[in-house]
Amino acid sequence: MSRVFVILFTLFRSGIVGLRSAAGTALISAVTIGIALFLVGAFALTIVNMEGVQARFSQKLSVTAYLETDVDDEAALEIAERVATVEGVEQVTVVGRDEALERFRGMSGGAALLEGIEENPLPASLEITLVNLNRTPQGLGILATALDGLPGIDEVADGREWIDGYARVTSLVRVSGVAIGTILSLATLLIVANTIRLGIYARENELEILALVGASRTFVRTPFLIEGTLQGVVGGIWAALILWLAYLLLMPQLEYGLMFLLGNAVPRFFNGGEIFFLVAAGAALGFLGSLASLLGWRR
Amino acid sequence: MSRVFVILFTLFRSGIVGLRSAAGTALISAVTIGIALFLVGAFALTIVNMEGVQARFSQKLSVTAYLETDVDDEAALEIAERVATVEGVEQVTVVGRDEALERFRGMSGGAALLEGIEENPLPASLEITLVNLNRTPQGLGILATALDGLPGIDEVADGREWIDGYARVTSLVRVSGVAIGTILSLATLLIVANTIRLGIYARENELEILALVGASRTFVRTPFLIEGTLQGVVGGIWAALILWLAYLLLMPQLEYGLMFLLGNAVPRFFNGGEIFFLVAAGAALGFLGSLASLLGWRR
Amino acid sequence: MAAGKVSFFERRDESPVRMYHVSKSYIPGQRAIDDVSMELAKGEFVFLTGQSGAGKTTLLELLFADERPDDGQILVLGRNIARLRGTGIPSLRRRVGVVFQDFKLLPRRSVEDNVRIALDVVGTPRREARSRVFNVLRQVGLQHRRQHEPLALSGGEQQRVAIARALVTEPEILLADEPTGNLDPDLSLEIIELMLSAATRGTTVLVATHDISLVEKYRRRTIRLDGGRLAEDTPAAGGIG
Amino acid sequence: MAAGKVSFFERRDESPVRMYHVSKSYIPGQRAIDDVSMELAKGEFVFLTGQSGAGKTTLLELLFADERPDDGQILVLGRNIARLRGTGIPSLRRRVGVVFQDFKLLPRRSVEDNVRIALDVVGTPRREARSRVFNVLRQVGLQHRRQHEPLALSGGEQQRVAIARALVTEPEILLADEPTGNLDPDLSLEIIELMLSAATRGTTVLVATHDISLVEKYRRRTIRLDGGRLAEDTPAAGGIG
Ligand SMILES: Nc1ncnc2c1ncn2[C@@H]1O[C@H](COP(=O)(O)OP(=O)(O)OP(=O)(O)O)[C@@H](O)[C@H]1O
Ligand SMILES: Nc1ncnc2c1ncn2[C@@H]1O[C@H](COP(=O)(O)OP(=O)(O)OP(=O)(O)O)[C@@H](O)[C@H]1O
Ligand SMILES: [Mg+2]
Ligand SMILES: [Mg+2]
Repeated sequence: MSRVFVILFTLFRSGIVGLRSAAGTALISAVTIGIALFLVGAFALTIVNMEGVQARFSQKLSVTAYLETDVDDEAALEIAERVATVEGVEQVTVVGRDEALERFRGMSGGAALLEGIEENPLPASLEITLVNLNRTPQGLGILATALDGLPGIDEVADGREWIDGYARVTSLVRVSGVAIGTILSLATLLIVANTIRLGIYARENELEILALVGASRTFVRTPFLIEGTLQGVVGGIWAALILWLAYLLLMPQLEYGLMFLLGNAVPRFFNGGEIFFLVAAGAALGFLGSLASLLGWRR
Repeated sequence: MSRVFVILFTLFRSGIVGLRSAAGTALISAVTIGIALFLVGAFALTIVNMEGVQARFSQKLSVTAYLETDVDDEAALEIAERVATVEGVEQVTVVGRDEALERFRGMSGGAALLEGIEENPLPASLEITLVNLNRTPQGLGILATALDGLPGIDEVADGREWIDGYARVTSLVRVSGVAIGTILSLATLLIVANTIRLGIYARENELEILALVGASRTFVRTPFLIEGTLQGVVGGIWAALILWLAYLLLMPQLEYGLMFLLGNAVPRFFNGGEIFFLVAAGAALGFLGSLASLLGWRR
Repeated sequence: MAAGKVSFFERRDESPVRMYHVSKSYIPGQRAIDDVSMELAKGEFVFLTGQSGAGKTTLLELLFADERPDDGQILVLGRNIARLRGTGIPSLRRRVGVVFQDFKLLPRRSVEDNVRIALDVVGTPRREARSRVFNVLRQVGLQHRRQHEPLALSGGEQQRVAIARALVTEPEILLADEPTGNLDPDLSLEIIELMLSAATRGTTVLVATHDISLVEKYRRRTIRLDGGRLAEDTPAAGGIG
Repeated sequence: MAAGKVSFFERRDESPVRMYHVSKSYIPGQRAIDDVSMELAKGEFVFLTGQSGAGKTTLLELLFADERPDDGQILVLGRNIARLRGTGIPSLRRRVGVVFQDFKLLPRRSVEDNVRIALDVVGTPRREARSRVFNVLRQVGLQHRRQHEPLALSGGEQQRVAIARALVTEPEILLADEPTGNLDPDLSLEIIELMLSAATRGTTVLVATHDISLVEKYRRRTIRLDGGRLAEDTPAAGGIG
């Protein structure tokens, strides 16, 4: 038992001593891991904030159903209640005939047009929003068909063009998000593994000497794994720090444009849990990187 | 003379031999440079294609000036010609009263509104686009003020909201483009320098031995510079290849969304010159990376 | 694993080192070791001589499983070298001390750490390790340099660190490859005496050397290799030992 | 630069190696070389002896500007070591052949390349280099191993590659640090003969060694260091050289 403890202690000590003794190499590895994680982190931060844009974008998405001109506001309310039961509908807002007139008056040239008219010629309409799941061209198409059959509904403006655009942008963001994320993570993993392997190349003869004096594979490798993990942790902390600095420095420049895209949503930095995750990712990268390098090592 | 030639030949040969003899290290450096350049390249490709989006976006930007209702089409044309002389105006399109009526009829509820009316109540209007330089909120504000004073003009809809949005998005793209580009390039440079330096650490005693047998600084360093440059070239070619593969694989997934953003503009890959530039950037990175590493080396 | 708990059955009277018709070539057709058979008894002290390139280092490498034989049988501490797998090699090496011809010291660790590493791999408690390291460094005359890194030592000092590392575990077998190649005659004698006293405590010692003055002075059993073949096996002039 | 075109003025009769009251300490207060003065004549062959840690390697390192003296003057081939700057050090080293105690061979280059590197740095044409490398490898008995990497060589073979590299340029000064530490007596003699013949061709040779049988056999001028101080300077028993 005590022997195992002694060996464990020795291994950990070796990891630290190794770090100190190969300070140059270790520092460079840590910096490289930091840079790679910084890139991944910056991307993640963008994605996190993009969610706000998407949410706002999809809130705007609605179908307008124009009712027949002879439907009065009460009848409109009844129809609205029926529409609300249709599957996929989130909310139905009734725009009464008076409100329609008001809105029309606000449009340029509208007031002039209304000059010669006594009675309100505008129909009431329903603004229908969909549950998140159905905010697709297909979902809207289905809804439009369902509405078209209802009595009292004159015309459905399902804004397919708008919807199509939304669907396209969403798919673009999703696909390129996954693609960039995957590529960036893979690149990071490769860069980190390469960096650590180069560090080990520089100390290959140490590994060999240890093996020659009777050290087991575990004894030889554990310090390098510990070292790699520590480098990863340092890299992760680095990355979080630089990211934060970049966030502080760049936000004033970007705020002007972002406020437009994000609407009222305020751009935000990672929270504590996410920072911890970044550092943990660094540790995992460092560990896996050294493991991969050591597995590739021939002894 | 021949002595210099012999030495040059020897140096180049050493570069190649060094590459072969430290194949593992060299390969890893080349792969890392490749990955880093791939990231920069992917970003550059995005920017190149973004230009299409911006161009389309800004074409849509225009000011509408509604003329007074009693101005007929001929008079409108005259006013248009006067407006065209205002500084910053690119083009003026006259929308005649008949056309306005036609457009209005197309709007939902419009037809119903026009039912009881004999005479066309709609005014003619001018659609004014600006030269590129003036497509800013300021530019538009100035134009609006200038137009307001002209006789025959009733109301100017300068779409400030739209313009403001445009300006914000443009500035966001520009600032984040510069920021990401700078960060990515710096990160790449650092990663490459680090990688090459680690490669040199692994062979530090070779440098030392060469110095001890009387090799000059140039003799010791040139092979490493050549090696680094070659690694950079290989990395650049690597990057171009993977980028091209990624482009081929991802385009079908992204096309749907991109077509919406790019309009008629077709997404494109780098042309020959740009690929050459990527490889040249790799070479430069490799060269500078080794130079930086060697300058850091103490002998 | 259960290393330390499980051990190989060894007959007490069996020689710790036995080779039967062993051959080894690095380059096909060129035998570095050619049909060598020999046995070393427990506590025996043996010189291994031969010209440069005769195969001395190769023979030692075969004994601590750094190289594998092409042919023949090698039994070290009862284990068949050719059949060692997994943890077998490290656990054998922990019972064999080796002084390498090129020292093989860890460049960025202190002298002390370099010696202690041999104790670390067997899990010797810290305090015990400390005193054993100090003692062995004193025996090779380097206690005052224990904080330095190998690169700050002279050639002979480095060689003595390598010797200290091999001795500190009090191994069952000690293999020393030209351990006095960088030492002056006085120091060489001291080092040989150290190894002799290890032998009297039961360690089987095999010293590869080209220093005939040493071989002639001690007149121990001497095995001479020539082009990989066992050319001569001269028994000790005095008793066993 | 104009290296090769510009050379330092040297008086023909001046000794190529001169040291005056030279001291050097690595650790403050501990002098590795302590107030050493000496001169070596052109074509002279000198042994440098002393115990392990006496300062032999340090003395040689001072002579080819790998270490700088703390005190005193060192003039090698007419140049003041302490004042060498920039290209001065490499261009001096190209005129001095060194056999390092730890060989310092490039690990991933062939034996041939390792030897040729010394000619490459002076820009010897390819064909001439080839034949000179072949000749010197034959002299040290390694022509058949010229395609191998150092790690595939025995200790003594590696040492001979190091010797070949130092000899191949026919340097004006040859510094050899324990060049026979890994060689058997016969080979040691051959190597010393090689160095002696270089001396008769005008090379000043300084050989650090602890092999008294060699020193006693040749009875050349012998400088003995003790704790960094020059303890003895025994002139050659025969004539000069
Ligand atoms: N890894 C290798 N690959 C190829 N040949 C090798 C290798 N190791 C050793 N040899 C060759 O095998 C022969 C025996 O080498 P070994 O190192 O055993 O000699 P040695 O007796 O120790 O010589 P020395 O006294 O010079 O150290 C030599 O000719 C050597 O060149
Ligand atoms: N870089 C260094 N830092 C500190 N001390 C050193 C350094 N190099 C040498 N020394 C010390 O200086 C003294 C002289 O060393 P040197 O290498 O010159 O001895 P030597 O005569 O060559 O010995 P050997 O025969 O063992 O090779 C030794 O005590 C050594 O430990
Ligand atoms: Mg050997
Ligand atoms: Mg020495």
